[in-house]
Amino acid sequence: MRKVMGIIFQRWDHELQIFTMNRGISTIPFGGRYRLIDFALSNLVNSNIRSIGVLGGAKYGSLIDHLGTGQEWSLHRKSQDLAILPALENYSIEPGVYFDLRELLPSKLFIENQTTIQMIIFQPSNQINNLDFKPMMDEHFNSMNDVTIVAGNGRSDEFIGSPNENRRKWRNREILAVLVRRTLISQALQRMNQGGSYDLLNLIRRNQEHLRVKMLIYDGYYREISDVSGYYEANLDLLEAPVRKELFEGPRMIYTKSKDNHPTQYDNASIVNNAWIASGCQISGIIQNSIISRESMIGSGSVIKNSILMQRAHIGNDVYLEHVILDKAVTIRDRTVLKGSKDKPIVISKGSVI
Amino acid sequence: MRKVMGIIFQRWDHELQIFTMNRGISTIPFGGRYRLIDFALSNLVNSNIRSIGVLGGAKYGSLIDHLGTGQEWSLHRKSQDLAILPALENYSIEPGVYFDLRELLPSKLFIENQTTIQMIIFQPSNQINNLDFKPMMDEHFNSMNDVTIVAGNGRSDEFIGSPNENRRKWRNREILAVLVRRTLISQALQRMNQGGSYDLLNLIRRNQEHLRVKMLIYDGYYREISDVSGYYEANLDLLEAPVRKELFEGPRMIYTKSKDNHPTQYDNASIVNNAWIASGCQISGIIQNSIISRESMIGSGSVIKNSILMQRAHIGNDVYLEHVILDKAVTIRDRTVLKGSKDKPIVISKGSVI
Amino acid sequence: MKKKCVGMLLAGGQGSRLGILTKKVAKPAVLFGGKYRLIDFSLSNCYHSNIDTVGVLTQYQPLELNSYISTGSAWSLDNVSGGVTILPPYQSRYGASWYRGTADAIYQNLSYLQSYDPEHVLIISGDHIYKMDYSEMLNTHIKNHADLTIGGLIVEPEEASRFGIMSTDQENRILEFEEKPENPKGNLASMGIYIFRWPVLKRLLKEDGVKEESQHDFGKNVIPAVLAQQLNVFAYPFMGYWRDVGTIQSFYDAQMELLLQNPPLNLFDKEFRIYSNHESLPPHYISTEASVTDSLISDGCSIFGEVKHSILSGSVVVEEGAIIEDSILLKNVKIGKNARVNHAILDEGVVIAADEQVGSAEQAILLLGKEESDA
Amino acid sequence: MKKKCVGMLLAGGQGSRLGILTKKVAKPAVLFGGKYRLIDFSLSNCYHSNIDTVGVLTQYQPLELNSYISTGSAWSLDNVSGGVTILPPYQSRYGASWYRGTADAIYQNLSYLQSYDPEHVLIISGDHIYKMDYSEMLNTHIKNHADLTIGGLIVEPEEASRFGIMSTDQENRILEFEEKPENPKGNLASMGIYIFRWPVLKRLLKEDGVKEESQHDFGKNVIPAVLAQQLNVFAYPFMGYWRDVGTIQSFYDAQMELLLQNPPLNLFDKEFRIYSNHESLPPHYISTEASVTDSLISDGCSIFGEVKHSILSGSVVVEEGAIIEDSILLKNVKIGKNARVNHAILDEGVVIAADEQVGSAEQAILLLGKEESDA
Repeated sequence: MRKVMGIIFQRWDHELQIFTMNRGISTIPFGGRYRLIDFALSNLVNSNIRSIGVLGGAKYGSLIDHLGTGQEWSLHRKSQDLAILPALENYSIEPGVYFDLRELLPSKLFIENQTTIQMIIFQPSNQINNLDFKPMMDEHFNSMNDVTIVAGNGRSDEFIGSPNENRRKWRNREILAVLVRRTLISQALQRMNQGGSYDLLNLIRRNQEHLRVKMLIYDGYYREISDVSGYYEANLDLLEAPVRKELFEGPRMIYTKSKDNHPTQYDNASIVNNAWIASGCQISGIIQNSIISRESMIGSGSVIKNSILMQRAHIGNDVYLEHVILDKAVTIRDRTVLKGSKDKPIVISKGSVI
Repeated sequence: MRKVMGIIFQRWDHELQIFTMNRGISTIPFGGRYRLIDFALSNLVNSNIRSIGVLGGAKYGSLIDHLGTGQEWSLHRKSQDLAILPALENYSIEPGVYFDLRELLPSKLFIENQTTIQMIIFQPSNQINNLDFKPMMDEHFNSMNDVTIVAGNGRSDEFIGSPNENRRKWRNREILAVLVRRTLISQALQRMNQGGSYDLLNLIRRNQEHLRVKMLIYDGYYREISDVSGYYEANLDLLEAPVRKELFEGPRMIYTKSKDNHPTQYDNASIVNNAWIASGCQISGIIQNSIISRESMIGSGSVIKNSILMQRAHIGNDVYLEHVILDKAVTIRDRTVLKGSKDKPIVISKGSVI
Repeated sequence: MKKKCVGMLLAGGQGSRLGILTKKVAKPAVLFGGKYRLIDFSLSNCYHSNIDTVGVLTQYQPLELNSYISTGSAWSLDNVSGGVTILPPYQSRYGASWYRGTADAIYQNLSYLQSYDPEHVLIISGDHIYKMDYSEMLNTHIKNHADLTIGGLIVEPEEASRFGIMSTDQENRILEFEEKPENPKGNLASMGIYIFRWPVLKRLLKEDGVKEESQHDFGKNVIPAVLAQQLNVFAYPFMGYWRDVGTIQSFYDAQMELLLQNPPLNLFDKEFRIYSNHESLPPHYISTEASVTDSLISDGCSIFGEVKHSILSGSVVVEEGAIIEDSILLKNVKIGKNARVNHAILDEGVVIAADEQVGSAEQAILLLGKEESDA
Repeated sequence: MKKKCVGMLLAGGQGSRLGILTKKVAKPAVLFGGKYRLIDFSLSNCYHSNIDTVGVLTQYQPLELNSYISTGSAWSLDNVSGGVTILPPYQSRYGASWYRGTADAIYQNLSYLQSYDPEHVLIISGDHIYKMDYSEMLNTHIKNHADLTIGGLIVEPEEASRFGIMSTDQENRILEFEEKPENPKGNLASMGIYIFRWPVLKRLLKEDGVKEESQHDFGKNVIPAVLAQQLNVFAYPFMGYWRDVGTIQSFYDAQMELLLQNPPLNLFDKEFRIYSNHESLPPHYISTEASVTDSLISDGCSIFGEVKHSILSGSVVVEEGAIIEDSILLKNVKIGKNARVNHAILDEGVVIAADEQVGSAEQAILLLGKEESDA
C-alpha cells in the first residue's frame, strides 16, 4: 500500500484581516455552513488519505473547535488520523510564500517519525475546490516523480523546462497542491538549520535539475481566497448551477462540523430568489442573489441583495442590505440601510451591532 | 439547576522547562500513563461539571492530541462541553501569579456569552489531587459566597480575617481551586482594559471587604508540581498505598487518553519490587521503587532503581539507572550507568539516545 | 457502576397505523418536521434531564434505528460509564424469546438494569412529540417517597377513552387507573411515562413474568397490579406540549402545527434543543423562478418551483413549474416539472413525474410510498 | 452509498464448549490474553484491511458485545458512511424469525447489504485468533474473477476431519469440498472466511432460504451448492498464525503461547496492532514482597504475592503469600492471602479465600466461575 500524508498550510491573511482577528484563515466561514479548510480536508479524506496534519497557527481556537478529532470527516482518534500541528512561536506568515516549511519545524518529529509515509500532499487552507487526488497520486507514483505540482488552469501556459524560464509562469499560476516525496521534506527540514530555504516552491525550483518534477493542470472549478473581493465572488459563485454541481453534487462530499438546526422556516411574506440558504434560519423578508448562513433571522420588510451573511445574522425589520458581507453574529437594527458595491462590498465584523 | 463552568489554567513552568520544550505544563506525563491535566479535568467531570475551558497556551500540540474532544472524560462534542482556549499571543506566564486573567482575554466572549453560568471553578493544571467539588459547591451556594477558596492544609493556619493580615498566609498556601461568581470574572475582564489587575487572587484580596470570601481547607492528598524534585517526589508518592488508594481506588476515577497496549510482559528473569508499571511494557530486568510508563522495554541484566520512566523508554541490557527521570522515547544503550541523587535526579530529555 | 436513575426507552413498536411509513423502519425512526426522527424527542429529553444511561428496547425493523442511535453521541449520551445501549431480543442458555409486551421487554433485560443497580428506573417510549425535563418528575417522585410515579396529561373528555385514565386525590396520589375506559371517570391520561423505584419494578416484573394470563403490558397488567398492592403511586401532571402521532392524520397535523406563526412546539429554542443525528448536506438552493412561503425547507433541497405551506426533508428536488401545497415530502423526493402535489405525504425517495397530479385538498391525506425495489 | 467490499461478521455463536465463560456473554466477547476480547482480532483485521463497513450479526447474549462494539470507534471503524452496524434478529411485517444458521443470518440482512450495493461481501466470524489482511485475499479474488474465494489453512492430517476440507488444483481452484470428512482427502481446511461476489451471494442465499431441508449453514449447505453450480471458486491459502479457541484446552493453550520467548502471535507489533475497547484503569502495582515472572499483567492489578507463568486481566488482586501458577485470571479476580491457584482459569469476579487451594498441575485445567448473583 502507498502511504500518503496530507498537510494543510496556513496562508498569508493580511488582505482578509477583517475576518481573521480571532481566527486563522483556514476557519473563515464560507458558503452558508462551511469553513475554508473543509474543502482541502475533504479532498484528502475523499482520496482515502488518512494521515493528515493541519497547521494550527496562533489563533487556533476556532480550528480546534471546528475539527475536533475529525469525526465528521471520518477521521479517527484511535488510529491518530488527524493532528493539529502547533505554530512556531513568534512567527508570522509571509505574503509571497505558498508553503512555508518553517511552519513545520515544531512538528519535525511528527513528520520524520512517520517513516512508512512515502509521499506528502501539501495544500493551502484557503482554496475552494473539489479535487480527487487519486489519479494524481497514480500519476505521481507511476511516473516515479519526486514532485508533482497541481496548478490552476488560470493564467499561463503549461509548465515546461528549466527553472529560470518558468519562474514567471510559476508566479502567475495558482498552486492547488504539491505532491512531494517525504524524504525530500525531511532533508529540507534538516537543512533549514543551516540556513536552507524555507519556501517549498522555491526549493523545488532551485533543485529542479536534480528532481523529477511534473506539473498537472487542473481543469475544474477552483478559487483561491486571499482578499475580500475574492471571498465575495467565490461565495456568489455558489449561485451558479455548474459550480454547485461540481462542488457539492458529485461523488465526493464536502464535510463539515454538524450543527443541530431546525430546517429553515419561511413565512407567508418571504420572497426568495436565487439564494443559497443554510438550516436554522427564520426568513420573513426579501432575499435576492445572496448566501445566508445557519441560524440567521431576516425580519419582515427587509431586503437582502447580493450579500453574504455568515452564521447567526440577526436582521431586524425593514432593513436594506446590498453588496454587504456580515461576519458571524452581526445584528442589524430595524430600518438600517447598507449599500456597498460589487467591487467593494461593505464588511461588518464579527459580533457588531449596527 | 446550578450551572457551573470549570477553567483550567496554565502555570509558570520555568523550573520544569526540561519537560516543556515542546509541550505545555499541563501535558507533562505523570504516573505511568497520565498527564498532569488529567487530575484537574477528572475532578471537574467527577463533580458533574460539563462546561469546561482549558487554556491551551502556545505549545498546544500535545494538549489537543491528548484531550481530543474530551470523549475519554465523557465530555461531548455535540453539547460543546469542552473548549480549548487559545493563548494570548506573545505573552508568557508570570511566576507569582496563580490565575492570570490575561490568559482569558482571547476567550472573553466564550465566558461572557455563557450567561446561564452562575459560577466558575478555577484550577491550576499542575496539581495532583482527587477533589470532589460537589460539597464545595453546595457550601459555596448555600453560604451565598462570592468566592470560595480551596487551599491545601500544608503550611499555615486557617484563613480568618482581613486581607492584610492574611497576605502572608495566602502566599504560604497552595491554592487547589477557586470558586467565583461568574459576573465577578466578567467585570474583572472588562476592567482589565482600564489597567485593572489580572491576578485573580490579588483581585480577591483587594476587594475582600466587599465580597463574601470563604476559605476551605482540603485535608486529602495533593501535590503541586512546579519543579523537577517536586515532580520526582510526586511520582514516587504513588508507591505509597494510601496515596494510590486516594487517587485511584475511590469512587472518582482519573480519566486519561486511552492507548491500545498489550498487558505488560515479564520474562523469567524479571525481578520487580515496589513498582508502578503501566501496560505495553516488556520487562526483563530488575526494577525497584520506580514508575514505568507505557510501552517501555527493559533489557536483561538492567537495574532501574528509584527512577521515573516516561512512555517508550527503551533500556538496553546491563544498564544501571538510579535516581533518574527519562522523558518520553529515551533510548539508553547497553551497559550505560546513570546515577543521580534523591535530591537531584538526573533528567534525560525527550527523544534522547544515551 | 451504581446510578441514580436509568432510562428504558421502548422503541420496538411497529406503528402499523402509519402504513408504509413503518414498512421498513420502526415507528420511532419515522421522519418528523423535516429532519427529526420521532425518537429524537425522547433522547433529547434524556439529555436535558441528565439521564445519562438509557437502554433502548428494539424489536421491529431495528436496522435504521440502531445505526441512527449508534452510540448516542448525537444526543451527548455517550459516556465512559453508561450511555445508550440497544437492547434487542436475544437468545440465552435458557432459550430465545421475543418481547411479549412492554413489561416483558424490560423483564428480559433486568440484568442490564442490575448492572447499574439504579435507585429508580424511568420508562418512556420513543414515539411521542414533546419536550420534558424528567428530572423534575424524578424529584417529585423522590419527594413523595413514591414506588411509582406516572406522567399524566389533561386530555379532552371525548378523547379520554383512548388513554389510560387516572383518578387522583389532592396530593396527586392515584386512587384508580383504568386502561381505555368506555366511560372515563376523569380526563387525566397516562402518558406512558413511568418512574419506578428499582426494587419495586424488579419484584413486579418477576411476578408478572410468570403469570400465564398476562399480556405483559404496563398499562394493561403491571399498573393495575401495582394499584392492587396498595403501593405508593402518584401522578405527575405535565402541562406542556405533547402529541401522539400514531395515525396518519395526527402525524400530519402535528407537523402542520410547526408552520403556525407561533408554533406550540418551539424547535428554535436554544436552551432545550432537540438533537438529531443527521447526514451532512449542503444548504438548499432557491432559484430565481421559485417561490417559497409558509414552509420548512431542509438542507440539500433544490427548489425551482412553488412551495406553499409544506415541509421538505433533506435533498428534495422541486423542478420548474411544479407546485407543492399543504404537503410533507420526506428525504430524496423528486417532483418533476409542472407536477402538482397537494395534501399529501410522500415517503422517502418517491418520484413524481413531470405534469403528474398527486393528492387533492378535498380528499383525505394521500400517503404515497416508493415502489418496492429489489432487496 | 456504493462500497467495494462490505464485511459481515458472524458473532451469534454461543460457544457452549467454553462452559461458564459463555454463560452470560457470547463467544466473541470472551476475554483473551489479559485484555482482548475474541472479536478484537476480526475487527482489527477489518481496520487493517480497509474494510470500513462491517455488519455484526448477533443473537446469543448480545448485551456485552453490543456495548463493547458500540460504534466501532475503538477499531477506527466509525465512519460517516458505513462503520460497524449491529444486526440482531428482528421482527418485520412478515413476522419474526431467529437466525436459523450462518447463511440465514445473512439472508435476513440482505437489505443491509443492498443499501451499500457492494461489489463483494467478506464473511468472517468473531471467534478466531489471527492477524490477516483481507485486502490481499480480496485482490486475489478479483484477479481470479472468482465468484467465491475461501480462506484456507494447512492443518495437521489428524486434525483434518474437524474442518471443511478443500481439494484444489494448481491455481487454487477448488475442485471438491467436504465438511468434516471422516476420511479427509487433503489437509487444506476452510477457515470460515469467504469472499463472495455480491450478486452471486444474493442469489445463493435466496435459493438456500427457501430450501426446507437446508440447515442454512455456509459450510454444510451453501458451499456445496456453489460447487454443484460450477461457479468460479478458489481457495486463498493463509500462512500465518491462526487458532480456533472453541474448547477450554485450546483457549488455554493459545493464551499460554503468548508467554513464550518469541510468541507466534506478536501483540507488540505496532504496524498491525490489535485494537480493543477497554476501560480506563491505572497502572498495576507490584509490591516489595511480590514476585512476577513469565507473565502478562494488565492495568489495575495489585500484586503482593507470587505470579508465575500466568495471565492476569484488569484489576486482579493477588494478596501476600498467594501463589498463582500456569493460570489465567480474568477481570476483577481476587486471590486471598496464602491461597494457591494452579493450572486454572478463573472467570470474571471470582474470589478465592485466604489459604484456599484451587487447581492442580496434575489435573485437567480447572474452570471456575462466580457464584450466580441475583439478577
